[in-house]
Amino acid sequence: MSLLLLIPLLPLIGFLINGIGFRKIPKTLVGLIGAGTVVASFACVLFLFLNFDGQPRVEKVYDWITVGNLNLSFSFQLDQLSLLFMLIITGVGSLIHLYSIGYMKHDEGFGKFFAFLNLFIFFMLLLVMGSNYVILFIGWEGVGLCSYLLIGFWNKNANYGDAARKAFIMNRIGDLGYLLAVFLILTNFGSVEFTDVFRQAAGLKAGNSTILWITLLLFVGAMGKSAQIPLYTWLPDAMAGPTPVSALIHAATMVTAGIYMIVRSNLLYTLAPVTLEVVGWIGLATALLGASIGLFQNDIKKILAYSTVSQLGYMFMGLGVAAYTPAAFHVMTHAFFKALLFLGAGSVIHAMSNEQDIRNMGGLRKALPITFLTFLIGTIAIAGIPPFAGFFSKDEILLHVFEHNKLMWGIGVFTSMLTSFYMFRLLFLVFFGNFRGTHEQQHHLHESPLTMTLPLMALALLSAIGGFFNVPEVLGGGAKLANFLAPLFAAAQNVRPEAFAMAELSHSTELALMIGSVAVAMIGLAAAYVIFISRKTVPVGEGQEHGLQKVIYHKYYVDELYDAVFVRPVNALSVFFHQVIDFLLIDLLVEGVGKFVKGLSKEFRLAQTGATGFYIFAMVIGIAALLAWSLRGLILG
Amino acid sequence: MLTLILILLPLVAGLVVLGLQGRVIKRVALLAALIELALAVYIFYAFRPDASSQFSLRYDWIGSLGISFSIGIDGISLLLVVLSTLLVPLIILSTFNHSYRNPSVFYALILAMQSALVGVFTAKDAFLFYLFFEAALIPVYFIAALWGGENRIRVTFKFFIYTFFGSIFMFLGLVYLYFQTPGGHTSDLAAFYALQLSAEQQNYLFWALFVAFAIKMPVFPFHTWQPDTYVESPTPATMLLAGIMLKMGTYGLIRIVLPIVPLGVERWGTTALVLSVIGIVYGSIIAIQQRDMKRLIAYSSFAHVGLMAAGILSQTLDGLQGSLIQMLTHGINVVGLFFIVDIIFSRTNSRELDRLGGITQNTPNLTVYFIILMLGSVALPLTNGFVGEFLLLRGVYEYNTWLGAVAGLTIILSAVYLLRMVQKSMFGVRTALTEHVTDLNLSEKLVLLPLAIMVFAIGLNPNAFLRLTEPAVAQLLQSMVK
Amino acid sequence: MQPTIPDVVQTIPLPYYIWFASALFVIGIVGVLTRRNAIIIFMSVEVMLNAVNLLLVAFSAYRSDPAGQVFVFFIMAVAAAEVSVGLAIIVMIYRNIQSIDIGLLNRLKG
Amino acid sequence: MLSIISLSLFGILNLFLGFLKSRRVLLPATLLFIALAFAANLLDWNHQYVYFRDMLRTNNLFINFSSIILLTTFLTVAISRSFGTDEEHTHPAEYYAIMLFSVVGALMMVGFENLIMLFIGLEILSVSLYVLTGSDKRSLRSNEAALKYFLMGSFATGIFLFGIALVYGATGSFNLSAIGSYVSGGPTTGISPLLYVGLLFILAGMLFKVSAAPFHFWTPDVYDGAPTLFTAFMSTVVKTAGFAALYRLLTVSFTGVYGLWWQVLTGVTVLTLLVGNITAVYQSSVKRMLAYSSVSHAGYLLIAVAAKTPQSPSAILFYSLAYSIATITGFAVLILVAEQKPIEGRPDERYEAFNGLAKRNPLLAFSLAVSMVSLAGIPLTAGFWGKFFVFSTAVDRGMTNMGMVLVVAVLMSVVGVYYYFRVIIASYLKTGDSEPIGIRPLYRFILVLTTALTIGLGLFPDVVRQLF
Repeated sequence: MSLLLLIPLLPLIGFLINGIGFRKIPKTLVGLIGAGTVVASFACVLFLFLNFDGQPRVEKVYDWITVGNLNLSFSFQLDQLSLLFMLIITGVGSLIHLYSIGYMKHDEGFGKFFAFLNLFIFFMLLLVMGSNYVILFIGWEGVGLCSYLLIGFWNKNANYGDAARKAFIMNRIGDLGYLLAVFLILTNFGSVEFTDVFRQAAGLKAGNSTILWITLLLFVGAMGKSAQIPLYTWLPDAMAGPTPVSALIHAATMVTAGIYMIVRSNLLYTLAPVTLEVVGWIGLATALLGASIGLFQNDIKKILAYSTVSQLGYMFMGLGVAAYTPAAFHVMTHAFFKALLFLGAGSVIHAMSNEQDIRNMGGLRKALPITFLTFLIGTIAIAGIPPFAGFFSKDEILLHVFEHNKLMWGIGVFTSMLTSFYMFRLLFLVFFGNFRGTHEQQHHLHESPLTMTLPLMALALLSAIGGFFNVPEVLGGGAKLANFLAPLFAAAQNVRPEAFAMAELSHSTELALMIGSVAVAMIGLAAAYVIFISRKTVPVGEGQEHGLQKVIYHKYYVDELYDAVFVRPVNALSVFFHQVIDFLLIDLLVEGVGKFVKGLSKEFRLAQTGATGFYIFAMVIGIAALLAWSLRGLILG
Repeated sequence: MLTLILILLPLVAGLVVLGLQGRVIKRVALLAALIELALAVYIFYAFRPDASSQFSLRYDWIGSLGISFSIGIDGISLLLVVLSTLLVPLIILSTFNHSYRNPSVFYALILAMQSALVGVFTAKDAFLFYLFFEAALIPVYFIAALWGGENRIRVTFKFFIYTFFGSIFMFLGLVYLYFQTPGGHTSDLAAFYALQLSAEQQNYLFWALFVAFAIKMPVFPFHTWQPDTYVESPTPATMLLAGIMLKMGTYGLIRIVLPIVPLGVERWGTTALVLSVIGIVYGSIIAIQQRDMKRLIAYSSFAHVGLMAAGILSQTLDGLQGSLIQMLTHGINVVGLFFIVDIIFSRTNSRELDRLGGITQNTPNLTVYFIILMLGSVALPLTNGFVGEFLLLRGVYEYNTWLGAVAGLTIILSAVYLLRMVQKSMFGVRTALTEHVTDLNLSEKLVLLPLAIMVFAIGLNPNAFLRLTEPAVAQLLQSMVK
Repeated sequence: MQPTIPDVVQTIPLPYYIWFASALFVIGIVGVLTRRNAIIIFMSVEVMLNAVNLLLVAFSAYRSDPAGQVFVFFIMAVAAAEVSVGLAIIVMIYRNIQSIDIGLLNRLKG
Repeated sequence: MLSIISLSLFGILNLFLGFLKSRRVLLPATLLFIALAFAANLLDWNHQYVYFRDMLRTNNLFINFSSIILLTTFLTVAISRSFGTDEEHTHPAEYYAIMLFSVVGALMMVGFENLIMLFIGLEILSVSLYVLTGSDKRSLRSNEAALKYFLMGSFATGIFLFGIALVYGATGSFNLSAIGSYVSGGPTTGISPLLYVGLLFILAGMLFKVSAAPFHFWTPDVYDGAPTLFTAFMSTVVKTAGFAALYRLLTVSFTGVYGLWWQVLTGVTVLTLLVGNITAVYQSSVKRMLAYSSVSHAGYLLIAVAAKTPQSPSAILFYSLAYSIATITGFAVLILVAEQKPIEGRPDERYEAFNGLAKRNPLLAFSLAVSMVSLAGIPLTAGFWGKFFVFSTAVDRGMTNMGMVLVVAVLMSVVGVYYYFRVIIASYLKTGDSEPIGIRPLYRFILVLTTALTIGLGLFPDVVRQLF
């Protein structure tokens, strides 16, 4: 068996063992199997990565669906992109598994949790390893399922269940778009294999309408999975799941599937400039929206969730300007620091006895030193302050955006400031100032166990140094990642070089931009410092917001809007169809036929009067009618 | 010969069962169904994957009229034979925790039903087909009407009359076709296929034949008998109806409508397809707000079958293959779901979603099976539902892009209503009814396990089935171009 | 030479017979329709039968074919049988309801 | 021919047997007579004879029809128990004899070669039935039925005779083939208008006998009022004989003017189907429902007559056979069920009387169900093939001609399912409180026999059909 096959298989085995034997296998063994398989998988990936010769290869497992000329095979593709993502998934995945052993220790669904996590890793690996759009789709839907299962993990709470369903259904909306795109691809290219499709697509002209539709529909899929406007509202709600889930699925890996998919299809997107424009602007809008909502949230995980939405928007903005490598790079760094932040938040929640409202926290840096430190690193990283990871990736995106459109860049930078502000707001409110919780909570405050802090430290390290994987030349770096990924974009560069051509910016401009964005981040930091440290402001309580703040606190009422525009009408339609169309129209018509016959029968019966005279009269009339009808020819001549 | 045994075995077993008493009845019935399954499995493996009809048998039944007792199995038949022989033992097994009045009659009727179903799926003579088609109606009507719920008499009678109404027009159409055959007339389906009918004839015939199958499936707007009947019938009857019987409709479309009246399909296919697609969306939307689990699944079944019909009417290889695999899939999933509803009902005496909740806390096994079957129904990749829906949607999409897109809404809507059902019944806070629900017992597991295995077996290796049906389907489509 | 009966019959043109018989027949029908007394109705039927007889005889004479007259005998014989049964029934009714008005006979209807 | 003579003799013999003290011997004797006549009838198989100077013709068709008539008579007699409500006033010997005589009339109607013979056969049958209808002398319903039947029947006879007279006037003959050659020679010599009028009058008379709308009004009332046993007899024997005669008359003599009577018959067929089936829906009495059902079946049979294809005789034969057997079964069960719990001294013939029958008497319920299913024309019963053959003739004739009729027929058979199944629903799905009904062995045997025949013919229609 090939090593490649082993990579997804290991977590699957873990899932099967834990899934079938849950409640029977002891917890320690569950943790060992759950984390062990992923670690082993990571080892395999690492081995492959180290032995990778730069030549992509496709490995077929078996023919899955064969109908006529349509052949969907189960096959895996090993190339730079899949390797990068496999590394992130199994690497961050391993750490989060490890973290979960500690975090979920007291949960009765421990085995179930690990089974689901392993299943998620399996599907996520399928997603990035599949060599065609359909295998990608298997993973795509599979991770959606795991996300559903894990958001609703604590199934006693009906709200969590609703959140889980919302996530699944919104993803499904996107999936429909994706599926239609697959049909379009099949119709036009006769295959869904990446290699086949791209080979044929390379011969097409930019602006081709088919490609436009394909890319737009694929992007609809990405909207759902990667929580872009308008399909983003599920992600903040998805925080109902256990925190490691938020870290792994809803920050580090699954939500970046859309970015993966677009990077994978970079050739198609490059051929569709219109779509790219759409992607860019939607990304930007999402980034701004997410960041702005993040400003006033009080739930620690919600803030991080909106931050994720915002960062994903950033990545799409990057994709929109054909900055594929920076987007992928940002996926990586984001995986590090966002996972770190979530896990840190988890550690805080753990310590606070499941308290998530930052208004009830404060001054935790003494009680949770490791958590604080690592969280701090994460915050700096996301805020885009050098030399931490976020700075490099974000800056590179902004650089490309600047090239592309100055307005976009301006908004992007503004968003960056907001990011810095709300992240530091979070940091300050949680770890500085005085403790605002109950006595009982204060009494229980404690640093998390080693299984939890170890991953935090590892991720903190990565967040700190992650940026150095791709240091731009202007800072004297070797742009290693860019070089590594370069072969992926060769074809796209070939068909439309202008999309990639960077007007050689002077180094000084480049540096100026960098300094500008750092400065903006610092402004955000400073503002947060002034408000929350100097003035010791604490966000107001529920229902006391005013004006714009209130609108933003309530997430611009988008959920309510969707409820009013989609959910209620569909529910009303359901009742209408059922009660009115089905019962009153169709069924009444059907029953009406029966009733009509019955009624007719009643009338016909009346003819049977029982009077002999009438009967004979009817006979005579009948004969007369027969005569008249038959002999009308004779009578009329 | 083997085919004849397949048809007669359940009938004979049914007669034997009629004479038995006590606990042995269930076992004999189950045994007969299992033997039948074993035979079907043998055929499955002995079957050569080509377009020919195998295990054929021909006996001049009404020689003077050219009506023969002609049966045989080709790929399309095989799939449905496998479906019926697989489901019937499970349906019988699913009744092991119930005790029905007059058990001997009950099981005899189930076995008789199987006999008729296998007959429908293997008949190669038009009138024989019609005969079995009608004959299948009687046992299930009686099962539903004798052991059903409160309104059973009215509801099942409506069902009976309605379906009879549909099939009698098919009968008329078949008689007409019979008189179009050259010479001394014959009702061999093969002879019907060879007819060269004018477009006008085919237009009429299309509706005469289509309505019968449309009611059976049912296709919008011929569906109003269905939810009531499913709800009022005892669960085994519901399983038979939804799991196997409605496939008689889709099978009929493939076997009768497409090859005999291709020009009629060309003229009216789009209309019928639009109706089917309306049914998908319409049924799904109605399902969203249902409170009764059985009714919910009934509407979901209605929606799913619309997709199958649409796939068949798309006259594409993908659509037909998809609908075939979906027939198998839908049978498995819907039987499983109905059984789970039955299990819940047997524990809580309720199917009202509003009154249930939190069942999973007592029943990990049930939850797992429920979720597996639910996932199959929402067509998650690697489950059986995905294969069918993917091919079906692609078939419809090839036929018409917009119809394909609208039909695709099923992907979203099915998730909406099925997740709601799972959520409201299994998750959340326990209610007074669900406080003491017990988990699956052995016989229940024995029913659900094969179903769950099939969910993944088909999902992972659909080619095992697609391979069998493809030659026959390809030939059928070939013949339509004549 | 005395004229034969057919000759005598033929002194009147055939259409006259037909019209006359038809008129008689219609009179019978009208009688049946308008009367409520069972016996009178039955007598009207007899009128109808006699119209038929007349017609048959006329045709028979004009065609010189005895079959028609033979038929008349049969009709007469059968009518006699009918009368016996019919009167029996009427008597039976009368015994039960002391009336032979058919208007009273409407228990069976619907 | 032998059957006609022997039956006449047996009838007289039966009257003599009535003088015997023991009435027990009557039933077996009558059955034996019928069986003997049946056997005698078969002797002529595959021979063509013409009797009495072209008055009667026997051939295989005659034998087939008369066999069906004799079979149904046999079955009817076999389920007879007593006539009337009390023993003292009943005269079984007479009634058996009258039944035998009426069968003689029926056979004449089947085999006539001359309109005189048709008239005589018709009258023998009718007059006998007037008597049988009124046989329950104490019952006002029976009286009323008899009088109605008698008045309307004799009126119809008048109409019929007038028609014959006119046809005679036009053609100069009562002989079927002679009329036939006149009619088919029409295009060259011209057809007298008298013939058209005469044909229509004859048709009206015949349609009255087979109870086709709008000449059907007597049927429900008479069937309802007559003792159930005779209702069974009437609704089967008369129908078979009537259709045999109608078909024979129209095809042998009037093929030349098919265009004329085809139109009339299709119109009447549609009307009959509609009236019969739809009116049956609302009935609350099973007996009356079966009466209307009898009207509706006349409609189906008329389809085969109107289609007039080479397959029509066999279709009519098969349909008559299937219909007769099923109807006898239905009435047989009705007799038992209705008499179990009389209401106000009258048999309870409502649907409710059948409630829970399956629990009490599984055999009765099953026989009844099979007969109803057969009447409804559902597959695997004889009735299905009957409908099949009848519809086949129409399809064979062509959709442009018969399409409309067929659609009505098909729709009406759905309506038929509705009212026939109500009986099944009552007996299987509803619960009743009565005791099981005791059934005599012969009765039980007859029920099993008819049920087996219905199913057997449903499975292997060719067995009989090869003979037709």
